[in-house]
Amino acid sequence: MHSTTRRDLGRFALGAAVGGAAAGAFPAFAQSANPIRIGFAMALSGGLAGNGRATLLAYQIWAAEANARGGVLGRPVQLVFYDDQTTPGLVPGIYTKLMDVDRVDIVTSPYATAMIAPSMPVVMQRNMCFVTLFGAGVNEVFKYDRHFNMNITGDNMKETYAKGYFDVAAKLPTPPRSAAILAVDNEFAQKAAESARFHARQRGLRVVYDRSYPPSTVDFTPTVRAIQSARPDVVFIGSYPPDSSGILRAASELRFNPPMFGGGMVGPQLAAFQAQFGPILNNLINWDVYSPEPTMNFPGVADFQEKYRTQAAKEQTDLLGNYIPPYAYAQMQVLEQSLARVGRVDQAALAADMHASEFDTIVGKFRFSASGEWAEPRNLFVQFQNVRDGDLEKYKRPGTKVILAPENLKSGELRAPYGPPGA
Amino acid sequence: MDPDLQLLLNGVVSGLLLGGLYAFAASGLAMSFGMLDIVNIAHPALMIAGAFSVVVVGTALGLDPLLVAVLQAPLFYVLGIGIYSVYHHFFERRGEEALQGLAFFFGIMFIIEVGLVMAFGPEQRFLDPPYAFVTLRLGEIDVPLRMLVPMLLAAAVLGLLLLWLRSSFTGLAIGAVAQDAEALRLMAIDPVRIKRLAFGLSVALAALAGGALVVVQPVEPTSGQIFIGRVFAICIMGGMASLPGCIAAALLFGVVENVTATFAGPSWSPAVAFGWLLLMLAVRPQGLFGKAA
Amino acid sequence: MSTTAVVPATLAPPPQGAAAPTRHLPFWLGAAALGVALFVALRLIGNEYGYYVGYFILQYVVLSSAWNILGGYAGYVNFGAAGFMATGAYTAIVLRKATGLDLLPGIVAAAAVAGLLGLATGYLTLRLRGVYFSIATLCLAVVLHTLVVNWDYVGGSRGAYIVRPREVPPFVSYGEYLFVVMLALAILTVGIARAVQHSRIGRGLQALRDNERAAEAVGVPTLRLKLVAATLCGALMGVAGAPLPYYSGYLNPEAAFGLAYAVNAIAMPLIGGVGTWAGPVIGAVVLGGLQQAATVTISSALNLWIVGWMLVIFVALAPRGILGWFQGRR
Amino acid sequence: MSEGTEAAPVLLRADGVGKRFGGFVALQGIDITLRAGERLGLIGPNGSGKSTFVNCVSGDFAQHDGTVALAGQALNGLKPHRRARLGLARTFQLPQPFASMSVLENVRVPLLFSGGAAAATARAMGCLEQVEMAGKAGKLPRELTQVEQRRLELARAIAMDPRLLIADEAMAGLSHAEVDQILTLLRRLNAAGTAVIMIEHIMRAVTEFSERLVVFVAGRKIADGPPREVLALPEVEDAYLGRQ
Repeated sequence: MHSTTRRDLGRFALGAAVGGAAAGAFPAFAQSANPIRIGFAMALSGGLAGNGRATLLAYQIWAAEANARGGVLGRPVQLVFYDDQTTPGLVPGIYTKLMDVDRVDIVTSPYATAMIAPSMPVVMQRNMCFVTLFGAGVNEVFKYDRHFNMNITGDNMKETYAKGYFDVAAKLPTPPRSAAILAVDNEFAQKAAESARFHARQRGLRVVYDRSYPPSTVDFTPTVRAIQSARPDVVFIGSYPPDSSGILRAASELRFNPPMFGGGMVGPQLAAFQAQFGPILNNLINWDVYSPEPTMNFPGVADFQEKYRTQAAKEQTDLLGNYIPPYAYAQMQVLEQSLARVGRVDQAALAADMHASEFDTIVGKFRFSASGEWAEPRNLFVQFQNVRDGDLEKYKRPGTKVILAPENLKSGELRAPYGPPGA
Repeated sequence: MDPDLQLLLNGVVSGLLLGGLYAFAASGLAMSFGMLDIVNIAHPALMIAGAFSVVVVGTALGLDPLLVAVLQAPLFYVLGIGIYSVYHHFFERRGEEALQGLAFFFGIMFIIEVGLVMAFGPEQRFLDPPYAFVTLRLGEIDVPLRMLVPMLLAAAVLGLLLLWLRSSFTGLAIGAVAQDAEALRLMAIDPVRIKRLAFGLSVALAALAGGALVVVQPVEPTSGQIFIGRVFAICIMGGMASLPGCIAAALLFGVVENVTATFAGPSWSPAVAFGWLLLMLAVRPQGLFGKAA
Repeated sequence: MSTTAVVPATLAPPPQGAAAPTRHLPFWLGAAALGVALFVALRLIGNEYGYYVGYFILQYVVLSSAWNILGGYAGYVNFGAAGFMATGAYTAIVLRKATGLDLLPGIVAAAAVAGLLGLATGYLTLRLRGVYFSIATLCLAVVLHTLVVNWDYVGGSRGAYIVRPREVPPFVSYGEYLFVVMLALAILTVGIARAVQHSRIGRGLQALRDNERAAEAVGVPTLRLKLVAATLCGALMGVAGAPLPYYSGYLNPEAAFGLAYAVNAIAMPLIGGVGTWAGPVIGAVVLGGLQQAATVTISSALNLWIVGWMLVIFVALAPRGILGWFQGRR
Repeated sequence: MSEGTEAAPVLLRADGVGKRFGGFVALQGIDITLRAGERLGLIGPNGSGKSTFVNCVSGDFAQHDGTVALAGQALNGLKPHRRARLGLARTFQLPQPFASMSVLENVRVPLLFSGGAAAATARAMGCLEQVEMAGKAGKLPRELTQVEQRRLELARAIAMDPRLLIADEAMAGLSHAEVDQILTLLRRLNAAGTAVIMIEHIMRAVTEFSERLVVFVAGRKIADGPPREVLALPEVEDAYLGRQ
């Protein structure tokens, strides 16, 4: 045992010294002439690994397709990536390595704000064009003009994020008069709650409960009961997966059936969650980014999801791929389309092109704003309908996650109150 | 009923139920840490390992999680004996338990956590028995079976344990080993054997608590981190070597946490609970129920 | 590259004889020369990545040396390294937001605040058995985390951004600047740890680690020594954390209170060898280098798994750490 | 030596010292006066409160009833290390060396903290020579025999240049010859001016050594006087020697 450790140790030290040897995805291409190397850190372990692994799978599907088409700009595509372990402290080092040692042609972001932010200073230092995935307002501080974010939240999260939810609330049979807001202590949920607060106030709803909770909360019963006793008409919750399940459980146990329940919960978008909760999800109205409704059947998305689903089980990622994966794929399409237009790897020209052009991807057509966010935000609010069990097949078809907002993608009608039918 | 009173009452009841889970989780620690003086910080991680094993086995065989937890407890008992043997061989015997022994358990904790991530991925796992979705309603008070059933198991296990500790020869010897290992030697009992047995039991308790946790909520490989501070806090508040003290402290802890969450908002409940512990360490280190030194 | 460069150099100072008088000047000169050599080497290599790897490892040199003052010398295990480090990091952020003062004053303030925190924690719990102190530090990290999360001024759970300058004049890049700052801090910390070890304080801490009651009985003011050690330990951990927000440009409570810091602060001294100043340095270089290497080679959770196994195997089979191999049995 | 003690000033004065653990009274109303340079034997059955008394005097118990003063200075509330520096040294029933330090280092510790850290090594060697341990200076405590560990304890106490040494069963478990060796060391120390309180079960040693004997039974002092007179008292024989 002992000697093994020492030998390993030597090997790793050697690994560090050689350094340049990349943990690349496609060793086959590593040999071929002058590939376009796309580098990124991704959460393959740690708290964000669920979405991180799904993202990586989407990238790999894109890279395989691109290479089958003969590559980008006639060069094969190679992904160079490292696991950031969901540890922000590792991110600056990884990006310096990508740019200075591996000398990748393009860098893209790790998954989500907390990991993107520490990569920004390093990327800015080298003036690289940077397409990020699901950041939340990172560029508000850095104001980097070569930053582009693949996220439907757009520029002004405060005013746009929860708008759809409250638009739907306005259509309740009895107009709502009060709202409750509960959000986990993290940046995305807090921004969501801020938006909910803004819209509640704007529409003259009385906010009867407004609190945060720490991610380590074990029992949500007292919290949900406190909300229940405040008798709100509309409940807006910003939560993350482990807590989302605790909150839904508590609400179901306490038979809490307000006219509208949901908001910005992260978790109900994911397959494992849908399998576990089954009918408890009925009539939940929740923020989402994609639903296989006819209104969102963009060209290519069905093909992509089919490919994704055949590989998902093997890769231990989300089985359905309804959340991040289409956007991760589209993120790569953005790069591909921009590279095709510019015709060479030129960071300044790429950034200029991204500012100027419209992109047509498997998640639809969009443009970037001056700050690099989606110019037109597209926060979906979907309602779970007709859920009888935890079987996942129905989530591949229309009619289960019905889109209520925005108006142009609407695919069904609001059902109220929250809770299982007949409760 | 006055709505505030109703909230308070429900907060207390749900706090007691939560406290029951804490008591289950902390009782094993009260044995290892309190009675045997083994600072097993891997205890919550072992509990999560037990929980994962319950999920895997229970899903594969279609069995109730609590049943699986009880059935697999002997395996964890054996695991505990193994861990103690290593600990004793390398640390206790050498008199290096303070620093190196602590680091050993720290490493074990880490190995279990990361091992679970590698084996099962970082996502949460669940195994819901049918009763997990049923709630009893007693007047104005809600009692979800999801919380109640594991607590009944906890009460049964802890009751038996307490009875055994107080009446059987070996149980009394475990109580004595904390006080005076020399006395045991005079009674011709090998303290190491007693400690090995007691540590095995503490790990089995951890795994049983893990089974209870599966019913209460989905588990992730890192779920143990939520419990580590709490179980140690409870152990200290309970006066270390006292199982009844530990149970009482756990119930109190659950109530304080949930009543704080109800009235002051959930974001303050950990700070209130742990601030309480810090204060306690400062003014009454022998614990709420411990005897004055 | 830097990883391989550092190892032999840190082993260079000869182990001190039991009662030989301590010579400080050669150490400081040697450390300064090593620092300059590292800097020049990295400048010649001219690769920004070297600075980041260097920073990563050096922050752990500071953190584990600080931990060792109380944990290694006195035997009081601090589980709250991340809490102290975060205190330093957030002090730097507050100072920046409130007064616009930059990194260097931030480091001084971080040392002061984290030192006071160490003193306060020590005052509350160091009268008790060591394990109470350990658990108090565990809880302290939770309480601090909650406070930061609820404190809007530093961004609460949303985190705080620090937009750092692209470069600081004499240095080629901000990465190099941060590296040099951390290098200086590491030399300073190791020097302090070494001075403490060879001083009367160090000897008193060792005595109370061996036997607290006997130490008191022969006139060692144990509580005061522990408080000095806890203050110093807290202050230096704060110092390790102060540059963190500048390093990543953004800091949220999750990152600042990361488990990796708490784990490494304990694992590195234990693997290197507790109780001497060189142990944590060796542990930090080996384990930090290993982790950085694993990040870009194995690149999976396996990386952390190895740390856990190394810790367990080392404490079991080599209780005196790597340093123990070189010193032989004494 | 007894001729000097009559005139010698009071060194230790214990007034009404008592200690309770919860409801259990371990020690009650102890008055003891000790003059500089005196040799006092403290005897009593197991659990009679001897060690409790030592711990009250040494400061290991922060709180107790009554007052303790050393050379006129009140000790109550002072931590053990403060009392140590005032000249109060003790040894332990079980030797308590600093396990990770060499014998020499063990003896250097008190010197480092008693003001004069200068030349601590040379002075520590001096102390070791006094207990005939100079040859073992580089050893670790675990490499010593039991009597050597006892000597080390004494050397560490001597290093503090004490006015009063409390030897708490410093000869337990030693052979006849070894007991004599330790007694010689204690006499030598006493001759140099250090008062000694000897707590001992080995009656031969304690009667041979002491000028005065104090007897504790069940937490109370029942006798105090010259050894021969004290041992002749019926209540002492009764309680201590266990006449049926």
